[in-house]
Amino acid sequence: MSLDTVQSAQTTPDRIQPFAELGLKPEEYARIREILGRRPTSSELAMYSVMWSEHCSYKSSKVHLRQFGEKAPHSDALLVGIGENAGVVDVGQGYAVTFKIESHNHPSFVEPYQGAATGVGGIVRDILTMGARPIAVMDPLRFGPADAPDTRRVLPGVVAGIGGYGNCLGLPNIGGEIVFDETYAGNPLVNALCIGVMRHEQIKLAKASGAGNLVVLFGARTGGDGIGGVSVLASETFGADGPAKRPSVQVGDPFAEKVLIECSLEIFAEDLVVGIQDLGGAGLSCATSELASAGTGGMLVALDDVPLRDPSLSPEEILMSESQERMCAIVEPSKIARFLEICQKWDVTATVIGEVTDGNRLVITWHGEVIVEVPPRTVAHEGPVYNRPLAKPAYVDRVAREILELPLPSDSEALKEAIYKLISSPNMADKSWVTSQYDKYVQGNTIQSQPEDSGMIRIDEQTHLGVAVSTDANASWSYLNPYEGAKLALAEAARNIATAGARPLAVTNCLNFGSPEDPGVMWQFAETVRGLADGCLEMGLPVTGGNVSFYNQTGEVAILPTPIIGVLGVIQDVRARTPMSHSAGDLEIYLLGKTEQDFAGSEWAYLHHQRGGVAPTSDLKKEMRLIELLLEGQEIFEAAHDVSQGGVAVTMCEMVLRNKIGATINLVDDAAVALFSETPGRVIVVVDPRNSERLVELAKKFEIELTELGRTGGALLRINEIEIPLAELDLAYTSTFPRLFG
Amino acid sequence: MTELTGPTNTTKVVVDVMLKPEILDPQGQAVSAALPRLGFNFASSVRQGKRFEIEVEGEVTVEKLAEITKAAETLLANPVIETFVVKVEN
Amino acid sequence: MTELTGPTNTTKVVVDVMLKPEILDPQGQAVSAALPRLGFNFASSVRQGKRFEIEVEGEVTVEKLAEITKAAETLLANPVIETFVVKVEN
Amino acid sequence: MKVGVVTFPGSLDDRDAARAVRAVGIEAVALWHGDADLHGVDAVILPGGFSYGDYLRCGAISRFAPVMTTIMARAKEGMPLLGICNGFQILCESHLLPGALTRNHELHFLCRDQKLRIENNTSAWTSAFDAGQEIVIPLKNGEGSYQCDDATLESLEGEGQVVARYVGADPNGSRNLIAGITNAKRNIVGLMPHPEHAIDSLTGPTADGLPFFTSILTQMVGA
Ligand SMILES: Nc1ncnc2c1ncn2[C@@H]1O[C@H](COP(=O)(O)OP(=O)(O)O)[C@@H](O)[C@H]1O
Ligand SMILES: [Mg+2]
Repeated sequence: MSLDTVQSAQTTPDRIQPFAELGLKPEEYARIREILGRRPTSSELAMYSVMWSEHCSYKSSKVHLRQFGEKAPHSDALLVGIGENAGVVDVGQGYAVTFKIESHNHPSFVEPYQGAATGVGGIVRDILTMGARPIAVMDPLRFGPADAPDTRRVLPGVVAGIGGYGNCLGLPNIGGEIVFDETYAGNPLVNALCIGVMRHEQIKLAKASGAGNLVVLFGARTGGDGIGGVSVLASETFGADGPAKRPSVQVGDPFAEKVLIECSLEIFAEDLVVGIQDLGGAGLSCATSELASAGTGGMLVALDDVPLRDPSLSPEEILMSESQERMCAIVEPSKIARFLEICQKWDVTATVIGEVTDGNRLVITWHGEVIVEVPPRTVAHEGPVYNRPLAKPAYVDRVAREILELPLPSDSEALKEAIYKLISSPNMADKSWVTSQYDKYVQGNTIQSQPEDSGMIRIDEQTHLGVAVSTDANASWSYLNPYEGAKLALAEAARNIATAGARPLAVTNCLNFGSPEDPGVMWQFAETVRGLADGCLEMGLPVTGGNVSFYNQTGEVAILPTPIIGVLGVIQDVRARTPMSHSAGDLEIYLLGKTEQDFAGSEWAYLHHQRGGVAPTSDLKKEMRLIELLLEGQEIFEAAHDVSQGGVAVTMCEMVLRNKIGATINLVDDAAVALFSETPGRVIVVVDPRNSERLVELAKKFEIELTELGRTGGALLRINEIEIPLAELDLAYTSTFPRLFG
Repeated sequence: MTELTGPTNTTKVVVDVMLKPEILDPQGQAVSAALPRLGFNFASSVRQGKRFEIEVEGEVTVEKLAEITKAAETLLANPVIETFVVKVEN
Repeated sequence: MTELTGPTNTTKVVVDVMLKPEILDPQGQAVSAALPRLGFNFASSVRQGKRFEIEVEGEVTVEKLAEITKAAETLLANPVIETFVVKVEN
Repeated sequence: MKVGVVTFPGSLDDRDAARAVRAVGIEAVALWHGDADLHGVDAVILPGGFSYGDYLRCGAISRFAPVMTTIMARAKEGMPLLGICNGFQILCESHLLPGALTRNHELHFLCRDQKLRIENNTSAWTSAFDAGQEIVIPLKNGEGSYQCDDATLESLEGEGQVVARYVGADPNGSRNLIAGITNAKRNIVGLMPHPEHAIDSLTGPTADGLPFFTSILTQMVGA
C-alpha cells in the first residue's frame, strides 16, 4: 500500500479506515475527524487508537480517579503528584523518593516469563524517567487455584520472569504478595512496583520545551513486537483475535535495560536533558505526544530516522511498536555531543529523530512526507472520557445476608489441626520457594525483605535514613464491600510500615478489575476509588500515582476486585527498626487492638469455601492512633507484627518460625475466635518485661486496647493446652510450595 | 531414567526451537555483537535457539512422530514466540 | 546490524552445542521428567543444548568455515564442558 | 594499597565489592572493562552480576574485555585476584581456574543464606580464616553448579585447591559441594557465594564475609 500522507488524507476524505479493528468506537473515530478537520492518515489513526485505548487514556476510570486530586490531603512531602510517570515525595536530607506500581496481567497469562519480565522492565523505566536510580522492586501477584494445572504453568514462569529481569538489573526484590483464588484462573495478576531515589534537584519531567532542542531516541532498536499490544490486549476482552499481524508479546532484554539505566543516570548526573520519557505502552505514539503535549510548543519527528530491528516495519507499526528498553530525551543542541558520547561509552544506540518546534503541532514525517500533523494534547490528554453506567451488583446484598457456617473448634486437638490447616494452606504457607528466586542483597542496602511486614531500604549509608514500602489488598473484603475493602487495604499497608517504625508518607495503587463495560464491575471500581480517596484524606496520605487494569475477566466472570495499595514510609535510622519477630526468650507478648467476631472474608472462611457475610468496617482514626503508638513506642518494641490474613494464629506462627524461638500464649476468651478472626487494626508486639509499664501507658494515651498474650521462649508454640513443636510447624509451613511447584 | 542411553535400538530425534524472526533475540544479539570484537567478521546475523536431543526407544513411527510434535508444541516451545522443527537423525 | 536479513545471497550456517555426555544436564533431565507427566512416553532420554543460526554473507568457503569453527570453539562453546558441530544448511 | 574492582556492562555487585574493600581500610579503585590499564592496583576483584547479560554462557563474553588481558597477565605473575559469582564464572571461562559453572540443578536462580566451610586458609583471600571454619554468607545465582572432569576434581582435592565447600543441603549440584577454588599459586580465588554482601549484619545475614577482605589486607601489608 502506498504511503498515507496528510496530503492524501485531504484529497481522499472518503477512504474507509479500519478504526473498529483498531479498537476505536464510531464516535471516537468521528471525534478524531472533527479534531483534525479531515480524516486521519493511517499513522494518525494508529496513534489515536493506541493512545485512546483504555490502557493509555484511562477513559473509563478518569472521572473517578479525579477524586485523588480533589480530596487530596495537604502534604508538604509531595514534590511531584499524579500525572507524571511516577509521583515523587520528599523524605528529608535532600532526598526524594519515587515509587509506582503497574500491572502486566494479560501478557503474563499468554507468556508468563516474558510477560512478567517486561512488566518489571516497564515500571523500572517509569522510575528511571523521573531522574531516579531504581533501588528496589516488589511484586504483588494473584493466581488461580494453587493446584490447578495452569497455575503450574503460569506461576513458575511469572516468578522466573520477575526474577530473571529484576535480578539482572541488580534490583533487590523486597516484598510482594502471592494469593490464590479461582477468579484469577485465566486472569493472573502480575503487578510490579519499583522504588527509586534521587536528590531533589535531579527530578526530571516528561516535557519537551525550548524550540530547537533535539528529540533523541536511545536504547534498543525498534522491532515489530508488541504492536497492538495495548489496544488489543488491554482494551478488548482477552482472547479474541485482534488485528495484530505481529505478535503482541514482547521479549525483554534486561541487559539492555541495565546499561540503559547506567547510561541514563550518567546523563542525568551531567544535567544533559531538558525532559525525558520512557517508551512503554503505545511506544513512540505515547512518548512523542506526551512530551510535546506537556511542553511549550510543537515537535517535528523524522520517523524514518528511528533505528529498526526489522526493516520491513511500516510507519504505522513503528508508531505503535512496544519494543522494550527504549527512552526518549529532549536535549539542548549544545549538549548533544556529550549525550551521544555517554551513550557510546555504554554501547547504547542513540539517534536524533527530531526537534522541538515553535508551533503547536506534532508533525511526523516519513522520508520527507508529512504523515502526522496533530495537536499533541488531543492525542495524549484529550482522549475520550466515559461516565460508564454503574450499578450495585445483586450479589452484594445477597452475600451480606449470608450467615457464615464455620467450624469453630474448642478442643485442643481440633484447634491444633486447624492451625496446621491454615499455616499449610497455599495462601498462608511460606513463600520462600518464590522469594529465593529473587536477589534481595544486591546494592547492599536491604534492611528488610520477605517475610517482614514491609520491605526496607537504606538510602544513606552515613545517616542511615531509609524508606519502607508495603503493598496490600484483601480482595475478599473488596468483594463484600469495595468501599471498605479499599480503606482496609490502605490501613493495612500503612500499619505494615509502622510496625517496623517507619512513618507512612504516600500512596500508590494498582486497581485490578473486570470489564468496565459491566455496570457491576464499574460500581466496584467507583466504590473502591471513593474508599481509597476518602481513606487517604482521613489518614493524610497523598496518592502519588498508580495504574488501572480493566478487562481481567473470563467470559462473564470477573476477578475479585483487587486494589493493590502501596504505602511508602520513611525511617530516620534504619538501625533502630523493629523486626517482625523476637530474637530472644523471656520477653512479653501483647496484642494491640481488639478482636471481634470477624470471619467474613477471612482465610478461615475461604478454606471452608465461604465468601459471604459483612466485611469489617474500617476505623481509620483508630488506625492512625495505632500507628502513632507504634512510632512513639518504637524503642521499646523488640518485635512488632501486623495481624491480618489468618488472624492471631498465623501471626504467631510466623513470629515463632522466623527465628525459631517459641512462645507460650494464653487465650482467655473463645480460642477459635481469638486465633482465627481477622478484625483489622491489630498488631502483636513483644517487649522486655521492664518496658511493659511504658506499653500500658502508651496504650492508654492512644486509646488502643492492650491484651497480654504470653511470653517468648522455648522450642514450642504453646497456646493454652495446645503444644506445637516448631520443627513440625516449620515443616507444615515450608513444604506446601515445594510440593505444588517444586 | 538414565542419562546416557546405550546406542542399541534407540533413535535420536532432534527438536530445534528458535524464536520467531520478528521476536527480539537478546542472546543472538549478544553473540552477534561479540563476534566482531574478537575479530570474527563472517556473520551478518546470529540467532540463538534451543536444541533438544531425544532418544526414542525402537522405531520412530508416524504416530510417535506426531506425539513428539505435540510435545514440542506444548512443552518444548511456546508457539506464541517460538517456532520448532522436528527431525529424525539417522 | 539488522536482525532480519534479506534472504538474498546469504548462507545459513548452524552451530549445535551440546553438553558433553558426562556433564550433568539438569535442563534435559527436567524435560525428561516433565514429558511423562503430560502423558508423553516416547523418550528414553532428553538432552538440551543450544543452536546458533548464523547468516553468512556470500559463499561459505573452506576458510570461512575454519573461521566459524574457530569462533565456535573460542566463544560459542566452552570445550571444558561442551561439544559442538558446525553445519552448512542448504 | 589499592584493590581494583572491575565494572563490566551488566556488573551488579561492583559497588558492594568496593564497599567491602573500603570497610577493611583499603582504597577501592573502579576499573572499567574497556580500559586495559590497572591504575596501579595491587589486587583485583571481578564482582558479581550478569556481565553482557550472561546471555551466551556466564562470563563467556567478558573474558575477552581489554581489562582482562592485563589482569590475566598480572595474575599469572602472582597478583591476587578474586572472582565472586559472575567473577568466578569469568575466571573459569578465562581458564585461569579449571572447570565450569553450569545451571543450578533445580534450574532456578537461588538466593539464600548459605553455610560454607573454609577448606583452605592458605590462599591470598582466605588467610584470615581458621581452617575448617564455618561461615554463613549469601549465595545468589542461576548458574553456580561447579563442574569439571574427574581428573581435575582429583587434582583440586589432592592439591588442597578447594577453598570453600557448601555445608548442609546441596544448593546447586556442584561436584563435591565445591563453592570456591584456588589455583596452584593460591593467588587466584573463585567463589560462588558473596562475601561482599556479608560485611555488616544490618544489610547481610552476618559479617562473616569480612575476613576475605582482611586476608588481602594482611597479605599485602605483609608482602
Ligand atoms: N489508580 C491510579 N491512581 C492514581 N494515579 C493513577 C492511577 N492510575 C493511573 N494513574 C496516573 O495516571 C498517569 C498516567 O498513567 P500511565 O499512562 O499508566 O503512565 P505511564 O504510561 O507512564 O505508565 C500516571 O501519572 C499515573 O500515576
Ligand atoms: Mg511512563
